[in-house]
Amino acid sequence: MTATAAPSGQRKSLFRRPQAEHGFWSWFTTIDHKKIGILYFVTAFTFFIVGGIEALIIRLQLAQANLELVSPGLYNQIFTMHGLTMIFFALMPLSASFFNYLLPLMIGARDVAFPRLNAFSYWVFLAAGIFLYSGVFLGGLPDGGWFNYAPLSTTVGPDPLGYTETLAQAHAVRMIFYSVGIQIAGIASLASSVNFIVTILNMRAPGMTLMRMPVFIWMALVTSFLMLFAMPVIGIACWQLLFDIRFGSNFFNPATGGDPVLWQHMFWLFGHPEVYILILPAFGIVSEVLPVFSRKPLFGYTALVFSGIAIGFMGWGVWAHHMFAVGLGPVANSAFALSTMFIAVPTGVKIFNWLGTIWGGKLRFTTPMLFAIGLVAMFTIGGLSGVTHGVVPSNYQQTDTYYVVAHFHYVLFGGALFGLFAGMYYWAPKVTGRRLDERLGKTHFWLNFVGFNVTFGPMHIVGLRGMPRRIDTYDTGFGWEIYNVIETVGAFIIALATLVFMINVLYSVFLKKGEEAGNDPWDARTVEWMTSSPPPHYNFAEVPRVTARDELWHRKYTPGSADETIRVPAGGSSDGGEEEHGAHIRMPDPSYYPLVAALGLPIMGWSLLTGGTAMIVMLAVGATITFAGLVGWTLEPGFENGEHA
Amino acid sequence: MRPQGSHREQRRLRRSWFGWVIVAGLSLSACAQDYPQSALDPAGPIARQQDNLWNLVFVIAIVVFVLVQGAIIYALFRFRERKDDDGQIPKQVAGNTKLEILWTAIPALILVGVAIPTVQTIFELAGRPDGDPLEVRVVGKQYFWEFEYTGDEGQGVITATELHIPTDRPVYLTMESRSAVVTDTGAGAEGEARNGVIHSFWVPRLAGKQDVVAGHVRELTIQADEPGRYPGACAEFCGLSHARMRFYVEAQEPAEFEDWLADQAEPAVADFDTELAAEGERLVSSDTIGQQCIACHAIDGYDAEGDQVANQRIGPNLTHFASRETFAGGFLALNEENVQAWLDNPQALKPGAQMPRLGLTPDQIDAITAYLLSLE
Amino acid sequence: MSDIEEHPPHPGVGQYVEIGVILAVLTAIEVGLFYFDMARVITVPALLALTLLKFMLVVMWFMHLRFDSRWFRRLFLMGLGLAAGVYAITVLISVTGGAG
Amino acid sequence: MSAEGLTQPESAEEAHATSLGISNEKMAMWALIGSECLFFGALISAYLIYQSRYNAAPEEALTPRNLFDIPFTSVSTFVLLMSSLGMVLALAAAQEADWRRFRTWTLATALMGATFLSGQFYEFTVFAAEGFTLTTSPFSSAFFVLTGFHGLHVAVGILMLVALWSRSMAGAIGPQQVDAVENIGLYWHFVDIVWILIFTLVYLIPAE
Ligand code: HEA
Ligand code: HEA
Ligand code: HEC
Ligand code: CUA
Ligand SMILES: [Cu+2]
Repeated sequence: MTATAAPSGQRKSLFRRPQAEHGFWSWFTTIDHKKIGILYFVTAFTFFIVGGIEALIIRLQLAQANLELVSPGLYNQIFTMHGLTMIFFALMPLSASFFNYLLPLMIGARDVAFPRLNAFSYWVFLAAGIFLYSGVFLGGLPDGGWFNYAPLSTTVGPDPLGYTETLAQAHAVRMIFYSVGIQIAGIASLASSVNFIVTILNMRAPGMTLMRMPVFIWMALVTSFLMLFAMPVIGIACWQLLFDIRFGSNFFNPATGGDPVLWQHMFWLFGHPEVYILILPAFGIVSEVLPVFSRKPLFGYTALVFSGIAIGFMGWGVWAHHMFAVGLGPVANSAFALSTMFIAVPTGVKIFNWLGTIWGGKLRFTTPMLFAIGLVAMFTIGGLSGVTHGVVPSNYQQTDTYYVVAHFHYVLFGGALFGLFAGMYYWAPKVTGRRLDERLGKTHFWLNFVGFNVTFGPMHIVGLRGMPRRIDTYDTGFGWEIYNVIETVGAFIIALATLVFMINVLYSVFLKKGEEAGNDPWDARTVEWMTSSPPPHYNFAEVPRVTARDELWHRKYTPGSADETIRVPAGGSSDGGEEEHGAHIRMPDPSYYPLVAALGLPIMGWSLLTGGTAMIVMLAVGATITFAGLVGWTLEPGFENGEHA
Repeated sequence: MRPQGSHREQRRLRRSWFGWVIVAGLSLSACAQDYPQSALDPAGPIARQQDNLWNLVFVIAIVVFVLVQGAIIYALFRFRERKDDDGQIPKQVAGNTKLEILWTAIPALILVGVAIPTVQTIFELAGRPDGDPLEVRVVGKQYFWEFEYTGDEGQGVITATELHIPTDRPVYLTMESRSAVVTDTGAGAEGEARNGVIHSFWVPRLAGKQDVVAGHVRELTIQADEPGRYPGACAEFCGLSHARMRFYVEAQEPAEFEDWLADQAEPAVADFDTELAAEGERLVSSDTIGQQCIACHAIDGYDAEGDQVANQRIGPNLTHFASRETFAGGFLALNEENVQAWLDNPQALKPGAQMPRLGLTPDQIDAITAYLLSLE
Repeated sequence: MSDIEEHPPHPGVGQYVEIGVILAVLTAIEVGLFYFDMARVITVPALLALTLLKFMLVVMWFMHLRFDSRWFRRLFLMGLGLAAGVYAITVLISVTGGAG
Repeated sequence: MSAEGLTQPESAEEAHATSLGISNEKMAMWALIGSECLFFGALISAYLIYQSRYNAAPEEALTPRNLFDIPFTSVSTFVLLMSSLGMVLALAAAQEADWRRFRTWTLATALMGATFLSGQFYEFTVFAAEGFTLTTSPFSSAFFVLTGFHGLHVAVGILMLVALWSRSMAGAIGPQQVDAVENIGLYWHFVDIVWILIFTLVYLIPAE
């Protein structure tokens, strides 16, 4: 699809080209990166709520010893789906929504390099989510944990003799939802990663050299590379899994000579880069927010950029730290212990440079700033527990306990999600034209901060005191009850906080009670604040010429006498006038085809649930739909002819 | 679950200054709690070695934590925009190479300090221990642990869920995993267990985890200083009853242990005090019900096909069933009521248990229970 | 902007055919090595070396990597290098069975 | 022609040159190829790990040695290699705007690809007849999935070549087509170099 370019000749596409730029239906055909970004956000946030509700059920079940709110079988599905949902359908697409919306704006471009591919990514991601959750109606959700170790996930299953209801039959079906669902999601990520890489490298505004790019863009670039290289790994692993469960191959089946450890290698080879895929966008956001509200440039820009790149590379050499207890032997364990520990160095560089950024500044404690500082503080805790995991002999005690659960929620929630919330408050004015309410925002932050620590703090202790993870219940007598009940209370505080956030969005944006933002509500530093809020379809009437890092700041302020910095008289920044200037700019037309092409994928997935002719027919139908979508797409010109105003 | 464990833990914690951090900051209940499965309370040299490293890295983590959080909090107060702000833009500092090199180098040095003992300990803990370890083969099955005392000393004793070991002597475990695999590719004879899912053997107070992976033989050494009952758990998610796959290590004085082992090596008793138990024995040795039990369970003296080694069966060895305190993965106390309920419907007690509901009549259940409870 | 670079023109038809012939010959040698009865310590490295050579020829000339932007080289080498590195380690750990 | 693709129909910024002066599509293709390295690397490493696990007694085992028909595979390898030559010749023709010659070579390339695929199909049926299928052993699983995915890539390549050919028949000739040929060519060569590796690692080296 990337290669067969549309002809320049005068031709119409096969069907009437969708033209709507507004209204309900426009969302289905849009290829505007901003609208796609909003689609990503809404969908991902919905999945976050779903994953959160699953978490609440987990917490209720574990609130006391020996509770039986849900059956073990259901519990296993819930925690598996909680992990999968949060990682693949909440956090990754939330980052994607930021990339989508902001990349072009922050590098001074009018859109991403491949707008239709972008829409395709979104629809494929949505299709993956729908496919995975369709298991609710079609035989059950995956129940092998998010890393789905073989042979529990393949030939053996949780109930090999099938004494508990019909679980043995359903097992293969659940695993089809896992393997195909993740693969479809992987296609979406792969497509966006290619798109973002090309956009960042190739679509920058004049003067926006690589070393002038905002750190957020750098982190988006590193993240995209990680996705580009990590997705095929999990893709192959999932294919092998699928062949094992559906077609009797022997990749991970020890009974026929396969090696279950290979699955673990493949999963974590993907899995560890994946966790940096989740955190680096948040690191990028923080690197934008802190300078603005400290009124200082980023401390050590170059170090921040290169430490991000270093983390990206080193992240490929640590995967076996998830497998220390598997028994890879002392040599492998030592090597991976070393690489794991030393990844703390570039991460520390980031933390310290952020400290350097706020040091000596004038800090304004707006909600985005609170969340950004929250990330720095909370991620450090999670990072430090990560380093303790790396101490292999001690890891033998920690692994698969709640201590690990504490670690990864500190980095995922206290790190990635805090960063994303900072970004939501920070860029909401740009996206919606209105600031989110500060009072509600601060309530959200503090509830979240407290609830988060109350939920996940005690997990450190209860884990070290012997509570394994992934247990649907536990007995009295281990001394775990008190911690668990506290954690459950904390989870509900987080839920309350999340509700406050949703109310805030409702109140400020939909009820239009939020303060009107104007172009540059925060006195910010980067070029996305030069255009109107929300930006016009074409982003910039006149693409900005970039002469410096923090371009906008330099347009607003110049060094004065001595150590002073003074404001440039008004007019220096390009304010207003976008609409009139830009009226002549024509953006590529909307298209049905990305949606059509995406539609075929889940149909092919569902076919695997059937067998024989039905399977072949469904496969063919799905493939035809996708193929038709792709053909229509390649034949369709970027612009409909004759209407080129 | 003796309280002495936690006292020792607290005493040990108080000895070190950072212990206060845990006691004050982390331990949220004031009264002496009971943590029999705590990894912070080692009861043998292996666990202690691991704990020593934890203490080292924990102190470092706390120090870094305090420094970073301290710096953040200081900066938040010191550099906040004040009410009476003069509107001046703060000094625009874009970096400081010296500082940046410093905070790259210092963490790296600290980590070298952690890495050296880490690697040392990894190699020390690997492999067969020196001296004359007791050898036990451990088999993880869905959802219980089976233990076979191998070698001359072990006399072929097989038991489940409760691992007896002598104190002050390393116990070298070789571990594998088996499940009841009934697919056309995986199965052996009916009732035979092979190539199971991954489990993880973990007795926190004696040693860290070792995963047990089908197709591989894994090894682990545990050792206890003092007699006691140390709870353990399967720590790798293994299916429906992963939460109910627990076990105990029963450390005994060496002499006591020898006695226990000798008892276990005897075949099951054949004379019963009660008529009911004798009736149970008839049922279990019968061709109808009995064949079923024996297909999955070994009871010395009643071998069905004869060629299956006991630990290749799906179910636990029942020869000395009644000598255990718990059964079915250690979460059921061994008493009449529980055994009866188990025989009636295993899944009701333990979802996913690989023992079928056999449709026994209440009378049969009573009899078999009486028999099983006589198997001391 | 220094980001934009100049690169030499792509090779022409003659050169393409030359490379094609070389590739064919190298393949013939490979197959010959297979039949030639020699110690594996010789044939295996020889086969690997020939394969690498063919690989490079196609990548450098047919895919123009030698003549094209360094960004293409970076993209490709990053993927190739990562793949070689991580999979070599995975294979090594797996075939030694973690016994080490 | 301007190979550096100053016009990208997909790109919103039609009038501007790209920041690096290289075409978006070509960069995307190279990124994809980088990604594919990890894709095939995973398959190849699974093969290397499992290549000697046959699930049978040594005398009866279906091994590389008694299965593979080296002369046959050598021929299809040769055909695929030559298709790469066909591809560059097609590109050269397109760059010289000789669209007739372009069509000839494109079709030839596609045909050589198809020959290779038929050879693979034939090989698979022979194997199946000998009782060597996906389920036989880890070796067989790894073999079929590796070569199967490679074959799938060849098939996709053929589809794209045929599309190029028929579009050109329909009169789509111009600088954009040259770009498309170049990018599809990159893909085609990549699939070829993967086979260069497979041929050695799978077919030639295991012989003992
Ligand atoms: C956002 C995602 C994210 C991030 C960023 C990290 C970051 C790190 N992780 Fe984490 N990790 C996960 C997500 C993440 N992790 C998840 C999801 C799992 C569990 C998966 C599962 O089992 O389900 C996991 C599990 C996991 C394990 C396996 C545990 C087990 O199951 O046994 C290990 C082991 O080494 C580990 C280590 C690390 C390390 C060393 C870092 C480092 O990158 C952290 C570096 C940061 C710092 C150290 C703090 C800042 C540094 C300084 C202030 C400098 C000074 C510091 C020192 C001198 C120490 N992680
Ligand atoms: C980004 C990732 C992410 C996030 C944000 C979270 C968020 C949370 N997680 Fe999650 N978690 C994982 C990733 C994440 N988790 C992963 C990867 C695993 C491992 C899975 C595995 O082992 O396979 C895991 C496992 C895991 C476990 C261990 C389960 C087990 O091992 O048995 C627990 C237990 O407490 C838990 C709890 C929570 C809680 C309480 C939250 C809370 O923070 C959630 C807060 C959110 C909400 C509460 C939503 C708000 C809801 C509302 C406002 C509802 C109102 C609205 C309507 C009614 C419409 N998580
Ligand atoms: C198909 C296999 C199968 C059959 C038949 C079977 N069992 Fe079991 N049995 C098991 C398994 C598996 C377990 C372990 C379950 C667990 O702990 O998860 C078990 C556990 C037990 C236990 C508890 C043992 C312990 O120490 O944990 C007893 C007692 C028992 N079975 C008795 C019987 C009797 C009596 C019969 C016949 C009347 C019987 N079983 C038939 C498979 C079987
Ligand atoms: Cu066995 Cu968990
Ligand atoms: Cu990791």
